[in-house]
Amino acid sequence: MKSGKKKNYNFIVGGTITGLMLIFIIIGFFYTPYDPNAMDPSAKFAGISLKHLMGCDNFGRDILSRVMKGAGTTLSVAAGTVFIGTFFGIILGAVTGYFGGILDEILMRVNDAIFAFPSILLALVFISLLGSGTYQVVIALGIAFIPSFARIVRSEFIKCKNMDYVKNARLQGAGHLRIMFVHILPNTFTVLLSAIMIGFNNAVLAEAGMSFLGIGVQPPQASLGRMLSEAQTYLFRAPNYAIFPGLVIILMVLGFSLLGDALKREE
Amino acid sequence: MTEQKDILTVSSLCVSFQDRSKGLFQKKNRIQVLKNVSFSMKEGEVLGLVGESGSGKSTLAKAILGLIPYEGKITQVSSYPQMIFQDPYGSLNPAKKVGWILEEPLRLKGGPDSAKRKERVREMLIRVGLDEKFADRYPNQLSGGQRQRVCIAGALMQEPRLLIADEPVSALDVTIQAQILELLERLHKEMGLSILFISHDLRVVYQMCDNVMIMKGGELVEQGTVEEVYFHHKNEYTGNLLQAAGIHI
Amino acid sequence: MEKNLILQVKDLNIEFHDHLIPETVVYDFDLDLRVGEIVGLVGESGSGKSMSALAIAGLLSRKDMKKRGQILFDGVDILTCERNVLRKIQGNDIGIIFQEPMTSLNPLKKIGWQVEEALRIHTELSKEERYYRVIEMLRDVELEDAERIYHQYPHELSGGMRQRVMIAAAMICNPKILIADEPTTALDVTIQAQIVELLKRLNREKQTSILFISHDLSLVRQLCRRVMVMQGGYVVETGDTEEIFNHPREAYTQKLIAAIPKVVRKS
Amino acid sequence: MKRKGLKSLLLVFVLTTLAIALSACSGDKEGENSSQITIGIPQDLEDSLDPHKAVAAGTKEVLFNLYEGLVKPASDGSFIPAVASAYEESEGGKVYTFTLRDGVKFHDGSTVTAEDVKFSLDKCADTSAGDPLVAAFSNIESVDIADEKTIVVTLKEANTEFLAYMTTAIIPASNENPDTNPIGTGPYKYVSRSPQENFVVEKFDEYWGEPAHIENVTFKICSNTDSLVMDLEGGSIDMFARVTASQAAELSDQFEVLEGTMNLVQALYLNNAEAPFDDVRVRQALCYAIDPDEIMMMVSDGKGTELGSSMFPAFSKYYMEELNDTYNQDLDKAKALLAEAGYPDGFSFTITVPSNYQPHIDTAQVLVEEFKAIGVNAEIQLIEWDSWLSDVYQGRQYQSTVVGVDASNLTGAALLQRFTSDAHNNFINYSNASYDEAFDKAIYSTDDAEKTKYYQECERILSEDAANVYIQDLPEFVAINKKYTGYEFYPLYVQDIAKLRLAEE
Amino acid sequence: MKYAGKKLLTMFLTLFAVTLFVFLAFHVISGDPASSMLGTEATPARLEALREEMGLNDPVLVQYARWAGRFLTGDMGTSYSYRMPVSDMVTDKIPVTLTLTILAFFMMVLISIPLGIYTAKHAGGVIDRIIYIFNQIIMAFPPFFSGILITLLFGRIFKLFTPGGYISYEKNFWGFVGYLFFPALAIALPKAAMAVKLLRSSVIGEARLDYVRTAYSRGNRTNDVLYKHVLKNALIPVVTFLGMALTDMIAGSIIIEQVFSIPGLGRILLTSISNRDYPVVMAIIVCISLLVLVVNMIVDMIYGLIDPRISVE
Repeated sequence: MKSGKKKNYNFIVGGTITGLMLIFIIIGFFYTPYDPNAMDPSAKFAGISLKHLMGCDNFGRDILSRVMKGAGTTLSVAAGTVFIGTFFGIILGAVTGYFGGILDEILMRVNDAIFAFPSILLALVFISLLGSGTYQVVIALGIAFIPSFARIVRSEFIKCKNMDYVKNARLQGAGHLRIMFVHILPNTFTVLLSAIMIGFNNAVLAEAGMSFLGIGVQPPQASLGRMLSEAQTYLFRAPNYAIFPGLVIILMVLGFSLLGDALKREE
Repeated sequence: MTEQKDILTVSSLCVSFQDRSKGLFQKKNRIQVLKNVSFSMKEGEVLGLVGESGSGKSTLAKAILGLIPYEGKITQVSSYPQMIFQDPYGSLNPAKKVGWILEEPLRLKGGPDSAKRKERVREMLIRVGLDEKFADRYPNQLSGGQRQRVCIAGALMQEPRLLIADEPVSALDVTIQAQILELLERLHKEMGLSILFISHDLRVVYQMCDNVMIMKGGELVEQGTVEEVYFHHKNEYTGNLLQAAGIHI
Repeated sequence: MEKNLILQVKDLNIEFHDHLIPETVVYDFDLDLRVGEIVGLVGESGSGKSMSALAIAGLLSRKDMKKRGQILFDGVDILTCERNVLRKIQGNDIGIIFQEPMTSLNPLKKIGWQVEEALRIHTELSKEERYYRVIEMLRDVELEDAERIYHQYPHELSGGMRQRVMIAAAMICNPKILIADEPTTALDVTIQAQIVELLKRLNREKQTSILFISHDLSLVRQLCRRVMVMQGGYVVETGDTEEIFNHPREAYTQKLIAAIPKVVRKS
Repeated sequence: MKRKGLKSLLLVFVLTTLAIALSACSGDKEGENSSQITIGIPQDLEDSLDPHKAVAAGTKEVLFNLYEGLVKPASDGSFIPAVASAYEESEGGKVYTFTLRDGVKFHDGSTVTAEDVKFSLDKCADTSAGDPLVAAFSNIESVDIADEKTIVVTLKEANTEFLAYMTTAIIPASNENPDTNPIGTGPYKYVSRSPQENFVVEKFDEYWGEPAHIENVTFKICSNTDSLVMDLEGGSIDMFARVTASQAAELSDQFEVLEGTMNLVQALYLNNAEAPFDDVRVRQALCYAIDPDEIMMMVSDGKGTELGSSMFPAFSKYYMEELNDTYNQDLDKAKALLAEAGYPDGFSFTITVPSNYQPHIDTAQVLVEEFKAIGVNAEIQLIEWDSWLSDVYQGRQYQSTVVGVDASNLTGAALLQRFTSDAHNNFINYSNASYDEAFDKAIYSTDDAEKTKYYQECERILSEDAANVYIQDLPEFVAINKKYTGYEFYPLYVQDIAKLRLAEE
Repeated sequence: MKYAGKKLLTMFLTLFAVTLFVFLAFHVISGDPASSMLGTEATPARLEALREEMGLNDPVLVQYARWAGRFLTGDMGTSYSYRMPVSDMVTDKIPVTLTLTILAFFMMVLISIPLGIYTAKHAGGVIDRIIYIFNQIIMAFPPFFSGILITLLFGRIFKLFTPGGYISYEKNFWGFVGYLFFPALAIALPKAAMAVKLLRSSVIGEARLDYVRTAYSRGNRTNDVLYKHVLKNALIPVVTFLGMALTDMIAGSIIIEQVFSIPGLGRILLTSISNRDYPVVMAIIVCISLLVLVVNMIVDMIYGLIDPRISVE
């Protein structure tokens, strides 16, 4: 197919960007040039230099270390969110898709309700319920992501449940659960995979949005969204404070979306 | 031949569907798909069922297999009849290897340990005329004919007494079709398998079946041996079918 | 060209180019089609019969399809002529109908609009004149209540009716040649017979030569006077239908005929 | 036809959107005929506009220009006669007699009468709904109208500072809904408001005193304080009080930056009822651990004034600079105190901070770093302002919090009463017998020097007892476009717009 | 008609579920309107008196019933913090958010339809490759970051608009719409990028189907086949996306209103939440949810118009 070239072109570029990002973050877990929260009054707004590759913020903290840690937080929040979204999304989608009937009707109405709900408010409610912090953000976003995954899984299950191999399995005595999770589920993996990629990107952007509004991760812990919102004030004096976290978010999301595209064209 | 006992008897079978297209509140009328169908099948017999699309032949198959609700009585000597389908692409799980697909019926029936199961799978593959190494291939790597052979192998794993073949060869080319029919014929002899052979192709039915039933609009309009039905048909619709298929006696 | 020779295909070769390695699907295909003649093209799937038909109808895309040889129609070589010249012939002089009536009609457009399309492109008739021509044509293909069908959508008709609409659309400009690519494969036996009768009648009344492509030998025997048997892209045998059926010369033809289950008294 | 139609449709669309974009830049500045100014404020007046019911500092700051009391605070902290032309104190500060200034008009044109004054004062002293609107008014015995021009206010007990409370606004009795339709006697009168967008006032021509200079004033809500610099430089606002030090540093020379103090006590307020802060040694250890100069360096480029107790320099009479040195940073002493108190290797606690005040969040982050030096692990918990009010301020369920406490009026009591054991707003649960005793003496002394001595006594106790970890009085930077001049700082949290005028006048 | 009836019923049910959920949520989170109204001068006695007066001590469900009862008769109640009738506050803010969202929606449609068709027609070409990369990058931009960059670039450097210079529609309508141009662009860009990709793959997908081959067989020119046959079919999945994108934009505008300091529904929603100003929050939630559900209904109707198969169901 013509687009064959573009596909593995995506795969290569997407793979390298994501690979670099993951290395960048994994290093960040163990080693950062400076303690991300250590303040150095003399280095206030220090520009990009060999000592501080990305310069320093208004507290004289090394931006590179904070971005590494911040990227780590954003990544783990996004990963946690996608995990919750996918896990419950699969269960909800499988049940409603496979069995249908009133159960499907009710759960789909609940799904629409959550969809119609501005996710920011949902997060706010959870945050005030459980207190703010990384875990609460993960749970809040995770729940907000369940409907979209459930919808994707449900449509796949509806498509597969009428296939002949499912009838065959029933004739051979396979139970409903076995059919759902052993027979049908593997067929949804490719669609699920690209949905996870897209979900991941939305989770990264949502986390950044929430910490931008100040309800996400708490200071002094670094989070890319919060750094961006604080950097707005110093945009002229220290543009690097805004550009680097923004750049890291963009690279992370770009890497994953290219990978997602490459995988989607796989099937 | 000893008096063969009936493997399957169907008496006054009716199946109807809710008409979904009407609104939430209007009175629902139910469409009659099968109108009191009755027949019986002998052990080891190949019974043909001919009808055009929408005549209800697949619905009958589903009722016998217990996949849909019905009124009337269906008695079977051995339970767990198996089925092979028309579309080779839809009847094999694309995400699994052929070996796994064939092992599944054994796993479900609490078959022996996995080594013995793999052995049984190899045996069956050879029996349906396929090489052993097909076990670790994926369905999409097989041709139409090969996939149909795997379906037959899968259906025979649990050694059913009754096999329902719903248009098994309609989607295949003529030459491949002949090979599959010949395979079914051999298995029927070797295993004493009774087959309910559903098809719209009168020539294939003539070659395969001992007796045949003609179905139209959910009713059996004619039954009998292939000779009687093809050469001395009583029902006018049967005549049309024969004439349309270019069978001039 | 001879006086009543309407189409001449000389030494046609078709090579696929979009996969990595080029793959030839039709080798040295020759055909002489006379006015009012019905020729059968028989072969199993992958034998190249549809490809040849599509080439004759000028529907093979020029980019990834390397074609050698000539298809002469009325002094024009369809393989190499200007696109607008080809467009003047398509739908006007050469009509084509396909196997899947379900997908060959645009689901969102009314039947009347689709049947009328060739008239809109090739004639200057007014809206009313076109309407009458369509109604007349719909009745000609034995569709009662043509007025109602004119305003209906494809999904509201049965398979048989849809195939009649396809024939009407292809014949509306009274083309000299009608290519029928497996027109009855998806239909029931009784309707199949009616469509074949319809084609015979149209051929008689309008002297349209028909190229009938099928994998069903017994069907071809009922309709065509001359038949060409194809295998793996080659024309294996060609000649008078009854002659070939009774005394097949080539091994492959013999195997094909033998594979048709015979209905003969067993006793 | 269809394709051409589609193309032309798209073309029309493109042209309209371009036209809209261009019109964007033209619609900037309306005519400059009447003098006008746009002042940015960080929060909308999400409050009642009735001066007696308004609670938020941001609301009172603006309403200062619409309402006046019998007397009015001046920028130097003294009181000048306003609605009352004169007043005298008699019987040792127990009875105050005010003579009404004649010809003072309300914004609706009606003249101020004695009844209006009595109505306003009685409304604030009314105890039917539990406590009175103005806490200090519980000390009022009676308010009587001697004659058309004089009002006599009698107190239960003498209080030399009572005059400060007479700045309570005088409003017309006839106004049925003061909450949304403010009518007062101030230099500016209310025009209109649009929630979260602006609050518009204009010059009140029949003002009794020196009329305001600028005709129309628009208070524009800039909730995104981070984009303040852009708003100022972009020209959408002409002035903004309380920009941060770093924002001020980024402004071009088109703006003049005036420096004053916020007049509030920023400290790490400790919940004295909760372990470990019930132990004075632990509190003192924290005081020794911090270095206010480093905090000021980080948070406001070194600006701001260090504080040692709950008093700031604007109250020149009572402020004691020497208390700043009660705890100069001494990590060893801090560790020793911790060991003595039973925490040899430190402890951990949470600092709850309201999320809408960036300077307090920044200070908290510096404190976290400084406490690490003595092995104390502090964790920041940001919560919404409203949750802070109900959980921390009223509910007192917290360990420590960083906020700035301001004075609601120009009395020493405004800052110190809060720490007496029985004070309803004693949110740090501080109770110290000698403190209560010193405070009572200060309140009831009628001699100013004696009152100052006892107030200072209170401040020394707070400092030595380390009731809180005192840090600074935050600097206040007012960025104002050079087109305007005349801004004056007040010891109170107010913005006096009447004083502003166009520079070239 | 019965189809619309069913839709209205589900809409009402969803609205009921959403509002009940919000009401319950508010009673769970800390802080309440009384303490917010009294601020730092609250004394326990005054707090209690105010709570009693506002009926906050009644059980939650009673309060909800009271609110719902009044709301259905059109009385949205008065805002606790502004003391103004909620209806005045909300009604003059709805046009702001609505204009912003609709402007962004049209920009998205304006950018994505021509680009989508062009890249599909010239699939694999150089321009297609460039637009593809450009799309990927724009989609990776967090909306508020693109907001900041747009303000910096167009506001300060090119001076195309005054940052923070929101002009209300009463004063100068075109200035109002003009100011909203760039925030709308910030919202529209990422969604437009997605729409281009979706439309492109949908057009390419449809062009492979049989009915397109039939169209060519009748002598149609490529453009005729594209516009008369393929486009209408290809738009079906895009309509669903546009419906979803519109609802996302309404939520997205909350953040953009913050970056461009636009006094729309989003800003009031955020401040009212922190002030625990229930009547205002409930009114806005109902407005937003109603808007979302109406949009979904419109999408379904458009479906019915485009695809005859749907309306029969």
